[in-house]
Amino acid sequence: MKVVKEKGHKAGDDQESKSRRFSLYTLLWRCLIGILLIVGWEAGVRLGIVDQYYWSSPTTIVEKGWFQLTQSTLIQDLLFTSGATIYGFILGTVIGAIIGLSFWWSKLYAAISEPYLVAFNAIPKLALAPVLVILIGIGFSSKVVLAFSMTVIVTALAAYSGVKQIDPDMEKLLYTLGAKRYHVFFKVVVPSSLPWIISSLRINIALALAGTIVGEFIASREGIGRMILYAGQILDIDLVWVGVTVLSFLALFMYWFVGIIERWLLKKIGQQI
Amino acid sequence: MKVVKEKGHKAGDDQESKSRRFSLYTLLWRCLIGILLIVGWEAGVRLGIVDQYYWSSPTTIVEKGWFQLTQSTLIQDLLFTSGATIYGFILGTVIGAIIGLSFWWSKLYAAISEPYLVAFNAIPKLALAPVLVILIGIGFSSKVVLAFSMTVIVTALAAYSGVKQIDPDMEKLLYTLGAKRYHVFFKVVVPSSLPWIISSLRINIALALAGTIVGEFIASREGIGRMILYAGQILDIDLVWVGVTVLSFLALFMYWFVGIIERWLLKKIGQQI
Amino acid sequence: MKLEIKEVGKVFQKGGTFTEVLKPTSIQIDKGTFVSVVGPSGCGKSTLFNIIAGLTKPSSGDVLVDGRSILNQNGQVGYMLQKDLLLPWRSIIHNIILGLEIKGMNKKSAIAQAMPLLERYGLKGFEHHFPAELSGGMRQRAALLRTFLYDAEIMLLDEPFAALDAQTKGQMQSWLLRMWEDVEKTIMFVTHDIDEALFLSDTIYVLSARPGSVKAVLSVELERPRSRDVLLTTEFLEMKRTLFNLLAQEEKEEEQSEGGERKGT
Amino acid sequence: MKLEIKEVGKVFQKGGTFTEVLKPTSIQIDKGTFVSVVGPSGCGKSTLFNIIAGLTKPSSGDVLVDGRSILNQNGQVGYMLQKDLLLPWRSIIHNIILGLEIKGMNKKSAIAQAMPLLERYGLKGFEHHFPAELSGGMRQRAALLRTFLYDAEIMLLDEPFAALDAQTKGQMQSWLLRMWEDVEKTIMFVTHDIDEALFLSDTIYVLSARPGSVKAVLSVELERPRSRDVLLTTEFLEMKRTLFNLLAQEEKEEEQSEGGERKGT
Amino acid sequence: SGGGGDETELKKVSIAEPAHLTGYLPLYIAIHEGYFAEEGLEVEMVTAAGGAHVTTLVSGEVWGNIAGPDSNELANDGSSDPIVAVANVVNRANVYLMAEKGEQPEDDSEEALADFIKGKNIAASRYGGSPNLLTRSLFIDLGIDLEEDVILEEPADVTAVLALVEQGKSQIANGAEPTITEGINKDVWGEPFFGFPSLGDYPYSVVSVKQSTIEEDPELVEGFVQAVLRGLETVYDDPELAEEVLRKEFPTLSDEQVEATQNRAYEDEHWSKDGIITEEALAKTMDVLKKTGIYDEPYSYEKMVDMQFVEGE
Ligand SMILES: Nc1ncnc2c1ncn2[C@@H]1O[C@H](COP(=O)(O)OP(=O)(O)OP(=O)(O)O)[C@@H](O)[C@H]1O
Ligand SMILES: Nc1ncnc2c1ncn2[C@@H]1O[C@H](COP(=O)(O)OP(=O)(O)OP(=O)(O)O)[C@@H](O)[C@H]1O
Ligand SMILES: [Mg+2]
Ligand SMILES: [Mg+2]
Repeated sequence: MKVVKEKGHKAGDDQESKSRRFSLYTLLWRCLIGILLIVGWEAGVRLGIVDQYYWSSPTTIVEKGWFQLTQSTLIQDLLFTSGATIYGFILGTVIGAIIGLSFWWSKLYAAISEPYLVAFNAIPKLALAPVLVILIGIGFSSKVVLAFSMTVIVTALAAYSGVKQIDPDMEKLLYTLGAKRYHVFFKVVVPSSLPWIISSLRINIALALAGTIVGEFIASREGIGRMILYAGQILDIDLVWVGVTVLSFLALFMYWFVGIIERWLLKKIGQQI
Repeated sequence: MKVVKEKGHKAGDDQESKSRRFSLYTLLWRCLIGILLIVGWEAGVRLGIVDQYYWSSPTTIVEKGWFQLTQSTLIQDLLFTSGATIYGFILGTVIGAIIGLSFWWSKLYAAISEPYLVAFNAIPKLALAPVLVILIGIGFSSKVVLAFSMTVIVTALAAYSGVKQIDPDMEKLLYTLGAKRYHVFFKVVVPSSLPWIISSLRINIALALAGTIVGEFIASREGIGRMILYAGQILDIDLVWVGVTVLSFLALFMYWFVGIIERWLLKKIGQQI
Repeated sequence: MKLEIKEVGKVFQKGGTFTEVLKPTSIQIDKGTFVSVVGPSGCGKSTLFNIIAGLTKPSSGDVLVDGRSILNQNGQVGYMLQKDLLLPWRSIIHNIILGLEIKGMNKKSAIAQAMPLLERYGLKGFEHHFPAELSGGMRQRAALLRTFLYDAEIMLLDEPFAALDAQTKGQMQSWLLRMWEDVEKTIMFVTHDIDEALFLSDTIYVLSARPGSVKAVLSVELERPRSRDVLLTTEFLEMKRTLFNLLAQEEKEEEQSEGGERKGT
Repeated sequence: MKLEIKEVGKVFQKGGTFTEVLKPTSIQIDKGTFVSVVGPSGCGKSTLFNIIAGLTKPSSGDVLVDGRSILNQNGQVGYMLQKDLLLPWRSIIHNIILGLEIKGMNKKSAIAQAMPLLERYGLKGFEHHFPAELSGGMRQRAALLRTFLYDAEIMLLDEPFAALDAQTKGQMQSWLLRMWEDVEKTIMFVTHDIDEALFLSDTIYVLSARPGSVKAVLSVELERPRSRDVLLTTEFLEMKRTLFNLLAQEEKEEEQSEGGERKGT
Repeated sequence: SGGGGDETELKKVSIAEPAHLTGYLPLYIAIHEGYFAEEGLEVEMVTAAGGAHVTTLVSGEVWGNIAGPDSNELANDGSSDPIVAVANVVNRANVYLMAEKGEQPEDDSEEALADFIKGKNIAASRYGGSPNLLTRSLFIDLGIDLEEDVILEEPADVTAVLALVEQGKSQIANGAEPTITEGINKDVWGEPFFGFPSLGDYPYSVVSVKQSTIEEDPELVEGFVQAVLRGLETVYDDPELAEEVLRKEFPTLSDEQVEATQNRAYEDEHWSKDGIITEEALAKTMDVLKKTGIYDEPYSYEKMVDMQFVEGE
């Protein structure tokens, strides 16, 4: 709830240009560390400190990746996986937020549902493969459903935490202005839970990806998950690394995108709602 | 930061006995819904609405579960899985909280690390099985490490969100009292991030379980994960359900326990720190 | 009788300890009168207002408006809380029109209605700032303006001018009186400022120290409309002395009662 | 010279707009004197205090204590902020001893040292309550007590008594003077209450409307120790009138300057 | 044969495979060479793990699968519409046992084998999978107590097997190509000291459809089986073409891996020559289930296998 405030302060203390410099600086460091990691990895392999067979090496991965990209179905796989992930991510986040916020309406309903949500989330999806196939099939939508089911609960619980932290005096204030419950909901509960919901977005990236990959492990015709599974089957660990790398980049891309959404949303609540 | 406040208000508005009544009521409803679900399930199977083959049935599960319990290694498996899960959960939560809180010390360091954390979390652990075997072995500790690696990032990100929401005026106040940064850290940053950290506990239950199960998939001699994998392989779907049920109960148990920890922690910050 | 507070009392419970904050208290307020409530800090003034506004359940008693109970009903009276409670994610102008928005007015016309008033409250030029960027006084004024725009027949104002500088305070008081005379609102007002209470009110209720109860009722027989010169009249000084003594006495009793309470705790 | 404020000015930037809040301002304060700062709301009083306390970087100027710059250094002065800022997760007593704790005192002896003072501040019996359960005045008093226990040579008090009732306020003022005379502290005090400024201070700085600058310096030549009777002397009334006029003038100018600023925004 | 021409619309069918394996080469050949298309079928392979290759068929998500007849039978228990094997593809138990470099049993006798295995840690691949069950059943035959005499590591991932031995956690591993060659190249283990192909005819991977499909659409099944049979034929008749298809389906396999895989397959005659599943061969499979305690019910060859399309030529 303090986000906007902080932002205001910063702007006020004329750190605006400073913060722009800061973010450039950050970017530089991020890249630098990334490059260092990669160089270290490559060097480690070349010097024989780590086993090339298991660890592959950045150059091998790039080579293999290029081969997959040009000669094989990498792009198609990537589109499939990222499509399902993003779909599931969006669905899970939106519906999770709705569920979490809906808990504000009834404490009883919230208290009853919460443990069921957690228990549901604890079920190992991969282990349920034979049943899940029946339930959600093997197509694109089954991947979406799994990505959704991974993210929805995290978001719901985060939103619910946000709901629990609302300043009751703020609610009181609205009632003094003749507000109905839905007013309080839209004008206080939603904006002041938003930072909590946003805080779940980052983790949801990883979870949505995990959901899609598990879905592809269970049954698939395409996707990075299937590629990894296949690579493992034929002991092509380089290809496994290609898959892992591509997934990491997908995660980083989504991370970057979530950052933009986050800033946009915070600006939005900063404006009015 | 408002948790204690709310609590105070409640106590003040003499709702203490009310809240006790409320929690009893909640428990009742929770059980009722659980029972309804189970009865509905059994009825559905008996009436042939759902396929017994895939969905098993509560009575079959209990029978099979009893068999596993008395004639087989269910208890041993459960101890193995729950041990690794709880271990990993505790480690992941504590270290994750430390990491997340440490981000308060340097914005640059935080901004650099964050995307790497997310990317790291997005890597499908099962795909890297051979590397993980080399890296962390196949024993009990490898399960702990996986459960740890699933939970640590969620907690770190949650704690970091908490850190970002701290009222800068509170920090200012401490500085006026001659505080060093470590004072601000322990007296403001830690207690006001605590609700955020706590909010990640619930989701960590599911993630720690998932980590352990994946660890058991990779290589294991015992554990519920191995039992489920085996059951899926030989299409003993009843046994899969036994495993799923046991895991759900484990999750619910941990959920209940986390609730106790939560209340204890909030009371703790309510007292002093 | 516009507003009737009937034997309203409140006991708070903390752990096993019960604290009586407000003894059963009765107050009657006629339509269009201006009533102030003064009393030592912690004597339950805000609690009483919370009860009238339907935010807190009283332990006993009833609150009637035009003979109809409004107990536990929201939005029946305009209420400016002691805390400013501006929503931190809304700019000042959007905070101010909150009440209008809730009434269903569209944003544009709400803003159009509020904008001309900003100057009067010294908020001109700050409409797009966020609460955290304003000084304490400005925040309080924004909250006051929000309450006024809500435009209820009865208004409860809990120390609205406490954070203002002397000059602005005086202006706001005069302005409040003009506004009130124009529109015939019924106002209940909490203040710690004796001058303020006397200058504004028809009737002043003096509450005793916690647990609060009506210790004295003072009728202020000054002519209306009042100008600030009235503050220098002997009549005014006489009343000021009376009120001051009443409160001083309370203060002493409070100390005793606090001592007594301590033993109980 | 204990505290020297040298040409301290502050410009805030919001988006592309720059707002000058404080013009370069100089103030000199001798050891053991009591200095008040008065001025219209929003003229930068709190901002000035923040700069002295090292919480805000000034746009220009320097702050010296005993000739040594304390710019951007924390903990050099005791500072009671205008917001109470009690930590919501700590009980009142634990909030109060925060400064002592930070100084390294163990909790037990800190509590032992604080306990006897609770009564003086009207907080007795509330030591184990949480801030949210206290009335506004009590919260302010707890914050004040926290500042006093910190026991710095220079103290900045930003409207410490604004939320108190008249009676308590008077008592606290007298008590503050006694305390100050005993221990020879140097105090800077912000208030909107003219009586208060005059009763307490050796020197009063009157700031102009935003952007603030020292508009006048008033020496209060009343004898010390002062009793509350002084408020009724003609000498006092004379000064009160002077101060009032100075502020009234400021108020008008503020309106003009606000108009001007509006065009700029 | 009962297929339609190129002009008519091809019927799309999905076949579930538990993993993308070189053993299914005849099927891939039939796809690549258009044998299915000639029968009016467009076949698509779906990789479905963890038992889902069977349940997808049961639920009707896919039209057929390629799997061990044993795993199908496990799903058939109590089913009104059982899965029926219609042609054999891999007719040898394609699993081998390798030991740490430099170790091997003293001689070929069973006693020596048992002595060699006892006391070792074995990377026995996925718990409940065919290689795992074959290994377990062999050990039981050899009189080795699975609880007392050996430690079984059972990773879900084949690559983990190699890592386990290389790490020194396990001394013996089971596996097939290309794992075997990889291990040899990495100097982790030597040539297999035991091969399950020595069991002889053994329906290791068969193509199956549901009973109802056979009843409702026998021509389609017939066409499918004929194409599979042509695939089997081509594997043996035209090894070069087979290798070409193998490279297309597994583009990242190295030349060495392709060679090793093909050599071992031809040497041990992995693939069925005629698609027939005999009663004796099926009995071996079911015996493994029984010995390992997974399935002890009586089974019926007639219900599990329908050879009419293979034999009807
Ligand atoms: N929720 C609560 N739980 C327990 N005690 C409370 C609660 N709310 C208020 N109190 C207590 O009730 C008493 C009266 O509080 P109230 O805020 O009504 O005082 P007040 O007269 O408005 O004081 P002030 O003039 O300082 O604003 C105080 O002692 C306070 O501690
Ligand atoms: N962080 C900030 N960013 C932008 N403007 C700010 C910031 N902090 C304060 N201001 C502006 O600076 C001006 C002075 O504020 P300050 O709080 O110093 O006033 P003040 O004299 O203490 O007023 P009051 O008497 O009402 O407390 C105000 O106009 C305020 O809006
Ligand atoms: Mg109050
Ligand atoms: Mg101020």
